[in-house]
Amino acid sequence: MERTPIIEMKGIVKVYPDGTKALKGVDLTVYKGEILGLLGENGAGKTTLMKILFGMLHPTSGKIFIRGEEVRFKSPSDAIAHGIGMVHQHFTLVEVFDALHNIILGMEGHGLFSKIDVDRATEKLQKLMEDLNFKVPLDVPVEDLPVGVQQRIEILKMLFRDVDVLILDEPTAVLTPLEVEELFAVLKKLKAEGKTIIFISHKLNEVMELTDRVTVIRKGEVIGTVNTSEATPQLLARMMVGRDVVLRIQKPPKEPGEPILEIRDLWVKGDRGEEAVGGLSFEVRAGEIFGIAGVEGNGQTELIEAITGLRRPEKGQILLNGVEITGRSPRELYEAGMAHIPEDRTHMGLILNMTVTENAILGLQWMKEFQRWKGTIDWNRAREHTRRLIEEFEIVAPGVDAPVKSLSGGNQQKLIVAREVSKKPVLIVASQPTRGVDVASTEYIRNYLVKLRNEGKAVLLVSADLDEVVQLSDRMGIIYEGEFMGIVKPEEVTTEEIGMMMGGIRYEEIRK
Amino acid sequence: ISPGKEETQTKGAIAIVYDVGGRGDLSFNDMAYLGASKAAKDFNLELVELQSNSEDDYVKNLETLASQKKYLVIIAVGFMMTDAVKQVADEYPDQKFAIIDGYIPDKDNVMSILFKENEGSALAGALAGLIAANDGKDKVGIVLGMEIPVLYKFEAGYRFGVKWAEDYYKQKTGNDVSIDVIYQYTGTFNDAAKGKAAARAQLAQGAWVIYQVAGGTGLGVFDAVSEVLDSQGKKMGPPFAIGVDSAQDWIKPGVIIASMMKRVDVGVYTAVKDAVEGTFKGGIVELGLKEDGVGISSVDDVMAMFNSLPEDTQKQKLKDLGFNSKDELKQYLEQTRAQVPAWIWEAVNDLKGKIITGTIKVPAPMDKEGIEKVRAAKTWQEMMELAK
Amino acid sequence: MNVGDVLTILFTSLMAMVPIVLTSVGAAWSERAGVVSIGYEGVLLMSAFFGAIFAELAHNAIVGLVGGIVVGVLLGMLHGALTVYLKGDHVIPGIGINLLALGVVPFGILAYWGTAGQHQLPDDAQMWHIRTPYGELSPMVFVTIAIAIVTWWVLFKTPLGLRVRSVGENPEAADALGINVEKYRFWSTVYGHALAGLGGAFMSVDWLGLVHKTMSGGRGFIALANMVFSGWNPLVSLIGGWLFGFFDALATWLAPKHIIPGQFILMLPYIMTIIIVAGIIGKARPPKWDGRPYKRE
Amino acid sequence: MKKSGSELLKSLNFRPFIESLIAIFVGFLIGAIVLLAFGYNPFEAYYWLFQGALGSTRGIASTLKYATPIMLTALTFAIGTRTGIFNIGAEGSFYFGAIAAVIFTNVWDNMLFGLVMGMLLGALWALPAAVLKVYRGVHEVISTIMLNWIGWFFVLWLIVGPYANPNDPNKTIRIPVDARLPEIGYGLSIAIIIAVVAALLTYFLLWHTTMGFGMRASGMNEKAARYAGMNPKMAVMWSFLIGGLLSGLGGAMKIMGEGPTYAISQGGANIYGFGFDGIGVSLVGRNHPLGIILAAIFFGMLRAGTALMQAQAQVPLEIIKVIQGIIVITVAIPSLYDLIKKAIHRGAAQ
Ligand SMILES: Nc1ncnc2c1ncn2[C@@H]1O[C@H](COP(=O)(O)OP(=O)(O)OP(=O)(O)O)[C@@H](O)[C@H]1O
Ligand SMILES: Nc1ncnc2c1ncn2[C@@H]1O[C@H](COP(=O)(O)OP(=O)(O)OP(=O)(O)O)[C@@H](O)[C@H]1O
Ligand SMILES: [Mg+2]
Ligand SMILES: [Mg+2]
Repeated sequence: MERTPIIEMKGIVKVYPDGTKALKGVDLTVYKGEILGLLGENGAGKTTLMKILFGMLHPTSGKIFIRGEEVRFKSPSDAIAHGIGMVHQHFTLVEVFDALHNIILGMEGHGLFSKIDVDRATEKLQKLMEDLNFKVPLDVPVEDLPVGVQQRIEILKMLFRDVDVLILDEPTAVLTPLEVEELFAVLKKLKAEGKTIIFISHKLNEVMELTDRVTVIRKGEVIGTVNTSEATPQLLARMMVGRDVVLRIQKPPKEPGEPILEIRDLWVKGDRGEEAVGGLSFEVRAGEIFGIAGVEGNGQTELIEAITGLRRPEKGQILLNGVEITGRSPRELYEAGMAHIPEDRTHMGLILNMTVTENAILGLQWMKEFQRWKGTIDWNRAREHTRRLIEEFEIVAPGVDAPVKSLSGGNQQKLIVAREVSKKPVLIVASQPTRGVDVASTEYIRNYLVKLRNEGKAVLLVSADLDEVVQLSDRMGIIYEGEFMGIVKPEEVTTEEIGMMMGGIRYEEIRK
Repeated sequence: ISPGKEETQTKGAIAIVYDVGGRGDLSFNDMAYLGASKAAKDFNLELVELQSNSEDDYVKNLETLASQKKYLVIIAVGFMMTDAVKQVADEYPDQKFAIIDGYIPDKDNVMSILFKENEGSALAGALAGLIAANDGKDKVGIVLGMEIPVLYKFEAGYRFGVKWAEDYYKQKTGNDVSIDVIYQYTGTFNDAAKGKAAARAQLAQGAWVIYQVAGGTGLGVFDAVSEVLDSQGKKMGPPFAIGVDSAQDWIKPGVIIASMMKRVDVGVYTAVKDAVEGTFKGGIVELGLKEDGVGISSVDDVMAMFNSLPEDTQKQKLKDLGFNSKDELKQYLEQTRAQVPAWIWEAVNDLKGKIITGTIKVPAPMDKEGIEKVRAAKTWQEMMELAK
Repeated sequence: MNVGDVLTILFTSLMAMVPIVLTSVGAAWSERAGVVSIGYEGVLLMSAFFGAIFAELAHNAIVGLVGGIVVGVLLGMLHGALTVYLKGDHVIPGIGINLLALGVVPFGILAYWGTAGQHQLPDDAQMWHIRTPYGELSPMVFVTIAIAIVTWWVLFKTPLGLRVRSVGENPEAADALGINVEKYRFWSTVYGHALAGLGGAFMSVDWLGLVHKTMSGGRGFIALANMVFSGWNPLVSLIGGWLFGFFDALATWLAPKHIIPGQFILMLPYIMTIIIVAGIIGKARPPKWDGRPYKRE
Repeated sequence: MKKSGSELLKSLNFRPFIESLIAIFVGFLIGAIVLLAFGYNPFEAYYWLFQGALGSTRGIASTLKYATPIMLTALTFAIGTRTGIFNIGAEGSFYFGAIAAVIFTNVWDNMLFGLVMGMLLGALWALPAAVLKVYRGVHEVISTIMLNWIGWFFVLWLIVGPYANPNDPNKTIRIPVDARLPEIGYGLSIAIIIAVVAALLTYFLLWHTTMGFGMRASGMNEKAARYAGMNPKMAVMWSFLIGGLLSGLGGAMKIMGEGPTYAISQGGANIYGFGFDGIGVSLVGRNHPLGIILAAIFFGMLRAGTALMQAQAQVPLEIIKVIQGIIVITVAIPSLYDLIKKAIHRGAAQ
């Protein structure tokens, strides 16, 4: 079959102003009507390449051809004019605007000074949503919407602009399995309509399921392109990392010990005063990983915040090592032996404008270890500590005094894990620990959590990645609207059953 | 030194240090400049001017000049420089200084030039009070700048004049009048808008003549009065404003009936002259009505002030005002004054004479307590008691 | 207090609100686009000065107002170039502009008119006013109200406003949709300063009919407070600016009564502002990218 | 010890310093053009500027004297910025520090007591803004601007009324001789040393204590600070209070350490404006205490040099202000450094 390339990028080099050589001469061909997967470790250059294609960045050198014609994009509007749209890894939404205004921004129609024609835009959007079979509320500020919905808005934004090529940078990182399924359905539908899609993901099974071909990038260079039908996850992982990657986690059986964390009839209110958590009770034992699975927005965030002292519960009790800790401050909780890997790494887990060292002792600053006199911080000791963490966890960082934002996402996440573990906790609360992290780092972090469990620590794991929960957990609770539909051992249930529970059907009812 | 030899070469230098108000404060800085530049011209001297950015600059500026050891006399403008002059004068005993408004009685090399603003203000008060009484009004106003004790002398003098006017009017016509003084410290010397609002409020509350003692803020007072005239389709008052410090009448002819002049220019000129002629003496020089150090502006005073402006400025200003010549301006000023009956002007003159001869004394309170007493006094005689 | 007094206070406050409201509205627009400036004090002063020159040269007050706008535009371009294109700090240039004005205006008054510190505008360079025995009202009062309303409408109802707000909230998002962030930010800055320029010229050619070397009197800063007070909303800025003018006029009217020491009367507008904000308005959220330069790479 | 010294040196970033120097240089260059345009000789003008500021011991003393109060008010602004607040309340706290010094040294004539009371009242005047911010969410720009004005009129009332000097009503009562700050020479008191120490302590607080770490973290990312067990609300409180304390100290030392008056002048003429100047100093010093020391001295130089620049080069103060304005504006452009570097590279390539 003769295929026509819709996009050809030739010899793309990108050197960032700070001297980072992100791309070292990349060639990329995308054929019309295909779904191309783009794979690579954190920092390999995927986003950079796509931003260049979308006109957000200018290549240092190299050429881009669209439908055989050479183009030079000054800004994204040029790319959009050529039918190329991009959904960014970090959402680019104006949080205070509603979905409608986010979508029509820049394409409002009529003159700049006329009243925005809300009705016409709504009509067009309604039709788009009907075609794709998904819904978003158009008149709610997007900051009040769950991430899954936010992402749909991002996609709608591009489709509203009638693009032919849709670039999706790690679209599934924040989605639940159900949402991923829905997204894939949409993407397949778009493909059937003749649209071309470039899909970036760290999840090999997704790439395997969705794409036609896969291009793998490592350290700014193309390693190769394979037809998905001829590839295996192992092959792709090896291409990405340059070595074999263990995709299955080894988890020896272990008898759990004493309960470390006990939750008794916990009620927590959400930001808008709704009952986010409605009377949860469970326990996490020493040497056990307790996973919480569920569609995002079912109270996981509020639950974790309540446990880690960031949100005051309405009623109920939380016990750590048998001591009541309800309503204690985060600092007291750390001192009592709790560590927390937060779900929002860039906004909560790290302070991006601070250095690696400062981030490495964030929350540990009161420890005697870092104080020569009480109340002061001895940065030399802190640097020592940071160097140890970097070494032990194989974190790639330009230096201990470099700003932490110069670390790749995977390494940032590793740093958080390293820091939290260095608190020598008895309980680790891990929320989305591998979100957006490449395969190698994912492997590392998952193995580390298992190691902690093997050492007898208690791990509370919340993840939107169902595979992760199933693979790692000794027991798991499936949460729906703030309540557990069931607490089960992963090996005792099927994926379908879990899916039903995530949809709000109680385990007992399924078993009947 | 033989005078009049080398015309082209200046024969020396004098220096002047302005306070933070600087040139254009419409007050003692501008008047000091007037005197100094006139003296520089007359005696063929170089004039060096230093502005002060803040009060911290006084010592620095004076010291910088003194250390150059080339000035016949250094003139410090404003009471706020008193301590600075004392200090620098001690450090440089051979350097002559003159300070305006600052009280330094006991140094051979410092001439303190003080003004009896209370006396001049009394005339302003008498003028205002009589205009009001004559028109059957019972209120006059005074808009002041920041509440600082120097201004108490102005307020007290004005109050005194108004009370004196009540008495005079009664004796002249047999009618009892009681004229209230609406007074207000606007808290600033720099905000014309604030002065305008204050004057507006006073006019609304019945003030018939307003005396402004507020620097740049006072410009708004003129504007407010002129607006009221406009709204009545009048070109000349009453109501009137009274200017301060210099003969300000030319700023808004027709609106300003007269100004209370404080002849800082004369003081400065005298100091320079004394220094040039070798008759400079340290100590206090106090200038009141008697010495023509203060007074109510005459049309000639106003014209002299006007003439001190650059040629171009004069021409432009005449054009702006709609006059073809200086004479027209002069006539207009005279006409403005004619809105007030001659007996009033004579009465003001009468008061002036009595103050000069010393039969009448005007209080000059120095602090809050003092001004409170003046405010509480019921008659000018009572106030005069306070002056003793 | 009788009707006349009430009218006096009302007229005084309406006139007093003009420069504050115009500056607040302009600043609100500029900050909605993400550009902070604290140089409005200097803009007011310089445009009061240059506006008067324009008015005199043309013998027309409206030309003076336009001249004020031009000065605002130029200073806005300077600020925009520094902050938007050169990615400089947003606060420093304002300090510089304020200093500049304190040099340019006194020097300029003396150099241009030959009078030190002040200049009175001739009648033909002054704005026509509605005259009443209780005070005057300039057409600019209505223009100001109109500008506030229109600016509000454009900001919240039109594509232009949507884009402006988007570059102040999330320039990345706007950029990704092909909106030229720098262009919108730059011209928003210019618009903000232009309104302040109009406000400054109003002070000289319209309200007071004079130029004085320090006539801005802190209004640039009051306007900024009013902008925050309004929650970056032009319509609320209008009300806030008038309220401030009202309390100021009321204080001025009360001052001669000497019920309490004058200094305490002078505090009234400031105290009222705090009370209103603390008691009624409370939290104000600035645009998310306010004051932050946006760089793509 | 040696190691930590070099570590310190390494941790300091000299780029901002060099950037500022370049910006200042460019500012002087543009200023020179302005001078030329008005018919003044820029070389002569600048010569006298530097001569006045640095050419003699007396000049240096006055440079440092000018630098003292703005150093402290700049620290106030910097601490605010580092904690994520735009605190322009230094002005008000400065007034209260000054009046506190006057009042309390006359109660008990003791230098330390005066300084402490200055700091306390300075902090006290910052308290309302802090409380309003933390508990009512009132934006600090409103509260501090309003508080500055309220404080101004209040202090004016104190100056003219209760604390007016009965012997010389043009100022307040004086600081008793024993309570004045000792003089180093040429009118320079130990206030400058205290100010520098305060800057160093501020640096230490912000970068070497857990409290400062908490403040900076809160300023950059409140959510993360809370997560890390810090208390952002208290950080804001402390930022205001310590800021107020420093400005209060500045106000107190302005009166206790600067002759010849050792009193507040009527109309508050010698305590006005330092808070606003501090903002510029802080920004030019990149909101870093060590940068602020240098920036304050730089601003002190500009002011100390004006007298000779006026007297010898006959440049009027207004033009000097224009030039200072230009210099401040150029300092806003960090990329000036890059622009110049690029231009040089391009030049070299050709
Ligand atoms: N703005 C920037 N300035 C400097 N270097 C950058 C910048 N953005 C990216 N880089 C560098 O460019 C390289 C490629 O980054 P890029 O974002 O393209 O990676 P990626 O493949 O998308 O990674 P991830 O999987 O983490 O999203 C990395 O080494 C990164 O450090
Ligand atoms: N200002 C910068 N300077 C240097 N590198 C940067 C900068 N901004 C981003 N990067 C680099 O860009 C790369 C990707 O950035 P991006 O923000 O996409 O990562 P991320 O989303 O945190 O990572 P992940 O995709 O794994 O979640 C990272 O490797 C990061 O190091
Ligand atoms: Mg990426
Ligand atoms: Mg990434």
